[in-house]
Amino acid sequence: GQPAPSPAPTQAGGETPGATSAAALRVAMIIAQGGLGDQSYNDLANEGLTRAEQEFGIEAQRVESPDIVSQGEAVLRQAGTADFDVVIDLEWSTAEALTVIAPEFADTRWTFMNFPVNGDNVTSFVFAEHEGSYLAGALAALVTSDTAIPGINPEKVIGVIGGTKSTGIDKFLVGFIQGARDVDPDVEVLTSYTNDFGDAAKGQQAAEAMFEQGADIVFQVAGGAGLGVIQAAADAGVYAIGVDTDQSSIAPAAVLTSMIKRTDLAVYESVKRAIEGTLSGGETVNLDLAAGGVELGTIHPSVPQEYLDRVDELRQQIVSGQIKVWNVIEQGYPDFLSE
Amino acid sequence: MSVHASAERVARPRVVGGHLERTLWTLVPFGAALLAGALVLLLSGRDPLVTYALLVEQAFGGHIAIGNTLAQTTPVLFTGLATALAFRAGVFNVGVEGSLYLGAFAAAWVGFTFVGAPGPLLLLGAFGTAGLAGAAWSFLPGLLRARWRVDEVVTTLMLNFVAINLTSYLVNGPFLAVGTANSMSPLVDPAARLGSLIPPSQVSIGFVLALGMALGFGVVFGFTALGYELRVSGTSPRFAAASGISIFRVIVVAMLISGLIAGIAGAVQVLGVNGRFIDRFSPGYGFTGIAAALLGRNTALGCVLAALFFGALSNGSAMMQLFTDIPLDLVNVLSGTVMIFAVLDVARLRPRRLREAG
Amino acid sequence: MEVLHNTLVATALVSTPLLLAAMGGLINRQGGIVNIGLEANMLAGALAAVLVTWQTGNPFLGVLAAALAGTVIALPFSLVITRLGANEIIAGLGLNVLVAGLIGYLLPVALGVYGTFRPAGLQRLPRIDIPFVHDIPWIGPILSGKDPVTYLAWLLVPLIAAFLYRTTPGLRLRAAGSDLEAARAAGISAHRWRDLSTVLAGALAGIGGAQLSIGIVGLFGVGMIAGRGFIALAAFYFGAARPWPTAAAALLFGFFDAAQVRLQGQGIPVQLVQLLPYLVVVVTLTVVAITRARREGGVAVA
Amino acid sequence: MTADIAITSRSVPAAAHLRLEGITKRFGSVVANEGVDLKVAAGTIHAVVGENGAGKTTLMRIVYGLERPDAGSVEVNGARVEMRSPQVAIAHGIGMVQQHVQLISGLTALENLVLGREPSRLGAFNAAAARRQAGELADRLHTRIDWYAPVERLSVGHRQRLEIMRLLYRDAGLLIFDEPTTVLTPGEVDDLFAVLRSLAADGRTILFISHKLREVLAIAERVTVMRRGRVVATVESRGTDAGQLARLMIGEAPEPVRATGEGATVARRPPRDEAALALEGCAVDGPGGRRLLDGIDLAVRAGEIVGVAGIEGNGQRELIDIVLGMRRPRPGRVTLGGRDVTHSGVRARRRLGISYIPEDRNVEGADLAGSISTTAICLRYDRPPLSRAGILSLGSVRAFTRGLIERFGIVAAGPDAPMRSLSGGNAQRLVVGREIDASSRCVLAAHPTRGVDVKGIAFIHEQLLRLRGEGTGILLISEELAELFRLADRIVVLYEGQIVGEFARDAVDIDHLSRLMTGVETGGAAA
Ligand SMILES: Nc1ncnc2c1ncn2[C@@H]1O[C@H](COP(=O)(O)OP(=O)(O)OP(=O)(O)O)[C@@H](O)[C@H]1O
Ligand SMILES: Nc1ncnc2c1ncn2[C@@H]1O[C@H](COP(=O)(O)OP(=O)(O)OP(=O)(O)O)[C@@H](O)[C@H]1O
Ligand SMILES: [Mg+2]
Ligand SMILES: [Mg+2]
Repeated sequence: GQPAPSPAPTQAGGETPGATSAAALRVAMIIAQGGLGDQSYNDLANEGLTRAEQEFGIEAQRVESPDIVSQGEAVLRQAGTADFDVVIDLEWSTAEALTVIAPEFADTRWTFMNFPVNGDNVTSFVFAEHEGSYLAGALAALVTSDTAIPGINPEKVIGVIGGTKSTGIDKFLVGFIQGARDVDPDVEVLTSYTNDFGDAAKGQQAAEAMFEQGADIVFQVAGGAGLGVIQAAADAGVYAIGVDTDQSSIAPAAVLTSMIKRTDLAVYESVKRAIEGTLSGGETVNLDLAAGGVELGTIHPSVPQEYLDRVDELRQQIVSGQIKVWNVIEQGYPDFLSE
Repeated sequence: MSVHASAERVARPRVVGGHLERTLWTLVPFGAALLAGALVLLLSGRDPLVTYALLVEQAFGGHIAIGNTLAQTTPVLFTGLATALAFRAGVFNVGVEGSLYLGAFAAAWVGFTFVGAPGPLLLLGAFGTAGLAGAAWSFLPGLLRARWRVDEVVTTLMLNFVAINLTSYLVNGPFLAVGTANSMSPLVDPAARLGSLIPPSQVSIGFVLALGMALGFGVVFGFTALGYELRVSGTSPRFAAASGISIFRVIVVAMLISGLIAGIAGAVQVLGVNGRFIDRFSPGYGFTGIAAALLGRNTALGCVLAALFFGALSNGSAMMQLFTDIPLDLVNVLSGTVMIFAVLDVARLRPRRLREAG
Repeated sequence: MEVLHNTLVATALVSTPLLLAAMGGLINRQGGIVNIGLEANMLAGALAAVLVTWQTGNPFLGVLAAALAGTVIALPFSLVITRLGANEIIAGLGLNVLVAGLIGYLLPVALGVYGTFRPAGLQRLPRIDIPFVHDIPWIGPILSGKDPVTYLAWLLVPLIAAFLYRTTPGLRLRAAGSDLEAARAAGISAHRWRDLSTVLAGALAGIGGAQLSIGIVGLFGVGMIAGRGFIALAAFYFGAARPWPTAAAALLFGFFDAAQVRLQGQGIPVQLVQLLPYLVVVVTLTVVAITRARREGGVAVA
Repeated sequence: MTADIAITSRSVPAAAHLRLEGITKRFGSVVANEGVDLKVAAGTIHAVVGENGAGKTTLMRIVYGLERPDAGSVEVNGARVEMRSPQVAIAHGIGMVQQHVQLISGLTALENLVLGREPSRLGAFNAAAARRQAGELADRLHTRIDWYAPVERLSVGHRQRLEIMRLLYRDAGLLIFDEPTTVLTPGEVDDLFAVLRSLAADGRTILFISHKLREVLAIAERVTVMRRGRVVATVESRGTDAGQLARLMIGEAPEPVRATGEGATVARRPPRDEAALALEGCAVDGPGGRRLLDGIDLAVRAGEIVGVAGIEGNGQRELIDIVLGMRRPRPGRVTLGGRDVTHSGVRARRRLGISYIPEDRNVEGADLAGSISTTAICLRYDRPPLSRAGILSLGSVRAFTRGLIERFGIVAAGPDAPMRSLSGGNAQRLVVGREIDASSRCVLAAHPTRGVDVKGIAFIHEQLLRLRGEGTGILLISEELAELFRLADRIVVLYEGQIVGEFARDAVDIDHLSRLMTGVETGGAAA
C-alpha cells in the first residue's frame, strides 16, 4: 500500500563515471522494507552512503522495492553477477539468502546490518540500540520528577512510542524501560505503537495520549510518525527523545536528547574500509556504546549536571559489562514487556 | 450506480467493435503509461528510451531475469484470478489481500509446526490449510452480501486491515521467531519448500500452479455448469434467479473459491519464496490483483498477461536500480497510469461519440 | 471518565480529515461515481497546503491551495471516467498510486528532500476558542479550541445537505448520478454534473489533507494520509451517502482512532486494539443491513 | 413499392412543424433507419406504426437528440436544426415520452416534473412554486399524484401521466409519444387520448407511436408506416383501415388477424379437474409491513388458462414471485400438481414443470451479455445431454440451441451470435420457445406479448392455446383485456393485492371489470 519515496538527489559523482577515480569502487546498497524516506533506518544509512560518495567519489547504487522482502535474494544475486565491489544489505529478512549467495561471489564484499551473518566475505554490523536506549530511559527517569526543569511535572511517568510492534523496534523499547526502572523502580513507562512509520498525525495522537496520563518525556522510535511525537511535545511544552539522528535541531526546546544509532557510520565505514582494503569479511563489527555505534545526542541545556554524571556512570557500567541490557532480538521478550 | 453495478459493468464482455479493434484498444493504457512515464523522465532530464530499454532488459534479458520476472508475476496472477472470479460472479471482492495473509500464515504455521513430517504430506497439509484459511476469511463477507445484501466492497476492504493486524499479532506474539530483527515466524521445514523452476532465479513451481489455476479458470467459465451459473449470475442476476440458479449459493461459492485461490497465493509466497511468514510481507498483491483482473477483462488469458506486465515492471524496476539512478516512484507512475486507463469503453473513443457525450 | 473525556476532546480534531473526505465522497457518490481516489486528493492537498503556507506564511492560503490541488487532480480523473468510460474503481486505485508516485518522484527533484518536507517554522492553522461554549465545563474543550477548518467541516454538513436536497444544482447533480440516460433525456448535461461532483470531492478531500498537514502536524510526509481516504470511503458507504449519517460515521471512526491510542498498554495486544475500528465497521454495517431486511419483511430467497 | 409512393403523394401537409429528410442511422451492421423522409403538420396528431425493430424508436430518438443520424436533416418550423442533444430539442419546444419510462428513481415526483427547468429563487430550489404549477398541471389532466413520493412508488399509469405533465410543464409544442398505451388499462387509454386531443386542440403537434392499429386509427389524423427502417407510406387515417395498415407494415396479408380473431384456431377442450397450480391464502408483506398481496386463493386446473386482470403495481410482481418461488408467501401455501412447494425454491419448482414467460425479457428472460445459447440453455444446462458431471458439452449445447431456433422460426445468425443481436420479437420467440420446450404442467405468463408486434403476438397466442390443448395449466397476467378475453377460460381481477372479482370466460362485463381494476367498485382510489 505505501508508496516508497525516492532516494536523495544523487550527486553528479554518483552518475557520471568521469567524476570517479580510475580505481572507481562500485557499491550497491539494498534498501530495507519501508524504503527511503522513512526518516529512520534507511534514510540514515543513505546519509552514510551519500557522504562516502562525496568524499571518495565512488559509484553507488541504491536498490529499493516495495517487495524487497521477496525480491531481496534475487537483487543480491544480481548485484553479485554485476560484480559490484561492495554490496551493503540493509534488509533483515535476507540473512539466510546472504549466507548462500555471498560464497558464490567470492570477490564481492558483502555487508549486513543488525544481525551477524557468517561468511568469509561478509562483514556484519550489529548495533546495541538497547544500550543506547537504556541511557535514554535512565535520563528520562531522572528528569521526569524534577519540577525545577521547565515543563516537568512531579509524576513519575514517561513514555515510549514505537513504529510497528516488532522485535527490531522493541529492542529499543525494552532497553529504554530497563534503564528507567534501574534508576527509579517506581517510574511508570507508558508504551504504544503508531502501527505506521509514515503517519505523523498518529504519532502526535499517541504522544498527546501519554501527556494526558502525566507523561512529560516521550521517546519515539517511529520514523516519520515520530516527527508527530516531537511536534506534540513542542506544542505541549514537554519533552520528546529523538532517535537515529540527533533530532534536537527539529525542536531544540522540546527534544530532551536523541538516541543516536550510527547506521550512517556503519555504511560509511564499510565503504572506507573497502577502499583501504581492510573490509576483510568474516567478522562482526559490534557497534555498541563502547564503539560509539550508539550514543546520546545533544542533551537539553536545562538538564542539571548531576543527572549527566549519573548517565555517564551508567554508561561506564554498561561498557564494562557490569550492567547487562536486555536484547530482545537475542533473548526474546522479558517479563516486564509482554509481547 | 452502485459498486455492484460497476462490478457487473466490469464483468460484462463488450460486444462493440471487431476482435482486432478490441485487442488494439486494450493497448491504450500501456501507451498512456509509457507516455506519462516518458514525461516524468524528461522532466527530470532523463532519456525515456534508454530507461525503458534498460527496464525491458532487466525484466527479460536472460533466463534468470525471466525467472525473477515470473516470480513477481506469480502472486499477482493468483490474486488477479481470485479477484476476476468474484467479479465475474458479480461480487466486488476487494478482500483478496486479507485472504492472502491468512493463507500465508496458515501455510507457514503448518510448515514450522509439523517439522519432520514427510514432504508431500507437509506440502499437501500446508496448501490445504492455506486454501481453507483464505476461503474461511472470505466466507463471512460473502454470506453477509448473499443473505442481507451487506455491501461487500466495504466489508472486504475493512477485513483486509483486520487480517493484516491479526497476522501481525500472531507473528509478534505466539509465533515469534527469536533471533530475527523484524517480526517473522520460524522458517518452515525445508521439506515444505517449493523448488526453483529456473535455478538460481526465484521462480518456484508455484508459478506452474498459478498457470494451472489460470487454465482451470478458463475451463470453469468456458466448459462447466458452475462457470455458467457464476457468469450468468454476474451479468444478469434476475435472469439467473428466474432460471432457478440460487444467487445466494453463487455468491457464497464465488467468495469461497476466490478466497481459496488467494489463500494458496499466500502459501506459494511462503513456501516458494520467503520460507516463513513475515509481518506485513505483501506489498499489496491483493490490490495489484484487482488491477490485473480488470486490466485482463476478467479473463484467464487477460489475467496472465496483466500479471506478467506487473511482474516484469516490479522485477525490472528493482534490478535496473543497480545500473541507473531511477527512483522507484517511476514504477508507481507507470502502473498508476495503466490502472487509470485500464478499462476504457471502446465505443466512447470514437471521435463522434466523444463530441456527443455530455 | 478522564480517558473518555480526553478521547472526545481529541476526536473532533482527528475526525476532520475523514469528515471532509467522506463528505466529498458522498457528493461524488450522489453524483454517480464511487471515488476510491480520495487518498490521492488528500495527499495532493496536504502537500499544496504546506508549500503555499511555507511560501506565503499564511495557512489560510494554504487551505485554498489544497482545495485547488484536489480539484486539479479530480477533474482529469473524472473526465476519464465520464467521457472515456474508465472503470471508476480501478481508476481510483490507479490515481492513488500515480499521485503518490509523482509526488515521491518530484519531491527530491523540486525540493531536494524525499519522503518528508518539513520547512522550519511552518505556520499552522490557529486553534480558536468558541466564546461561551469554551467555558462550558466538560463539553467546552470537546467542542471548542479547534482549528478553523474543523469548524468549517462541521458547518459543511448541513450546507451540503441543503445543497443536495434544497438547491437546483443539487437536484441536477443527484439526477445525473441516479440515472445518466434519463437525466440527459430531461435536458441535463449529466456528464458535466458528474464531473462537478468529482471536482467537489477533490476539493473537499484536498482540504482534508490540508487540515492533516498544516492543521495537525505541521509537515508533509508521503505516507501521512495512511489510508484515511479508504476510511472516508467506508464512512460514506456506512452513511448510505446521506450527509448526517456519513458525518456520524466519520466521527465514529475519528473516535476510535483517538480511543485506539489510549486503549494501548491496557493489556490488550496492540494489533488487536488497532484492528478494532475496522471490525466495528463490518459489525455495524451488518446490524444495519439485518434490521433493514427485517423491516422490509419478505426477503427474496433467490 | 409504386403503390406506396402513390399513397404517399396523397398526403402533403401545409405548414410542416417537423420535417425529416433522408434520415439514416446504423448500429454496426444494423440499419435502423434508411433515408427516412417525414413531414408532420402543425397542430395534428400524427402516428408512426411498424413492426418491432422497424426503426420507429430510433427515428424518434433522433428527433429528440438522443441519437445522432449518420445522414439526413431535421427541420423544425422550416429551420434546419442540429439536434446535438435533448437540450437542443427541448430548446426547440420538442418533448418526448419514451418507450421505456424515463423518470429518475430516488427523486420525488415533483423533482422529476421540474428537473431541467426548476423554479428557483437565487439558486435555492423553490419547492412552493413548483408545487403550485404541479397542482395546476395535475388538474388539467384530471389526476392526483403524491408529489412528494419517490417516483418508483407511483403506479405505471401515474408515472406516464407524470411524464406527460413534464412535457406540458416545459410547454413543448411538439410532443412525441413512443408506445404510450402498452402499459395502460382501457380506461387510462381513453383518458390519455382525451388529453392528446385537447393538446392538439391547443395547437400542439403530436407524434404518436404504436403497434395497435385500431388505437392509431382512433386517435391519429395521419399515419406513417415504417418497415425495416424505411417509410413505406403515409396515409390519412380516414382513407384507410387496419387491414391496409397491417399489409403495409408487414408486406403481406397478416395472418395474426386470423389467428387471433374470435373462434381461435386451436380446439378448446374443457379443462380437466386436477389442479396444475394452487395458491391458498397467500400473502406478501412489503416495506413497512405494507400488504402487497393478501389472502390470495387461486387455482389453475390442467388445460385451463386463468387470466389475471389488473393495473400494473397491484400485486402482479409479488404473485409471480410466490408462484415461481422467488419469495415465500407468509402466510400461505403453494401447490404444483398437488405437491406442496411452498418452501421449495425456483429450481425445484422448475423441475416440477413450471414455466415462466417474464414481462421483461431483457431482464428476467435473457442474458444480454451472453450468446444466444447462454439464454437458450438456462433450464437444461445442468443435466444430460447438455452437461455431464458438471461438464458442459458445447456440441450438444449448440445442437439444442439450433433446435429451438429452427422449431420456433427465430431469425438469428446462429447459437453463438450475441443475444443482443436478436431483434425484440425474435428474442421473445426464443424465450417463449425455451419455456414451452421445458415445461408440461404449468405456465406462468406475464404480459407475454407486451411490445411485441402482430406477427409475434399471433405466434405466442398460438403456442399458449396449443399448450392448453395439451393439458397445461396457464396463469396469464396481462393488462391487455383483449388478450385476456381471447385466451382465458376464467379471469380474476387483482386490485391492491387482493382478488376483487372473478369472471367466467363468457360472462364478462367489461365496465364492471374496468371498475374493479381501477378500484371504483371497491370505493378506494386507484393505486
Ligand atoms: N442502441 C442500439 N444498438 C444496436 N441496435 C439498435 C439499437 N437501438 C435499436 N437498434 C436496432 O435498430 C432497429 C430499430 O430499432 P427500434 O427500437 O427503432 O425499432 P422499433 O420500431 O422502435 O421497434 P419496437 O416496436 O420493438 O420498439 C432494430 O433492429 C433494433 O434492434
Ligand atoms: N442491439 C443490436 N445490436 C446488434 N444488432 C442488432 C441489434 N438489434 C438488432 N440487431 C440486428 O438487426 C436485425 C433486425 O432487428 P429488428 O428488431 O428489426 O428485427 P425484426 O425483423 O423487426 O424482428 P421482430 O419484428 O421480431 O422484432 C436483428 O435480427 C439483428 O440481427
Ligand atoms: Mg426490435
Ligand atoms: Mg420502439
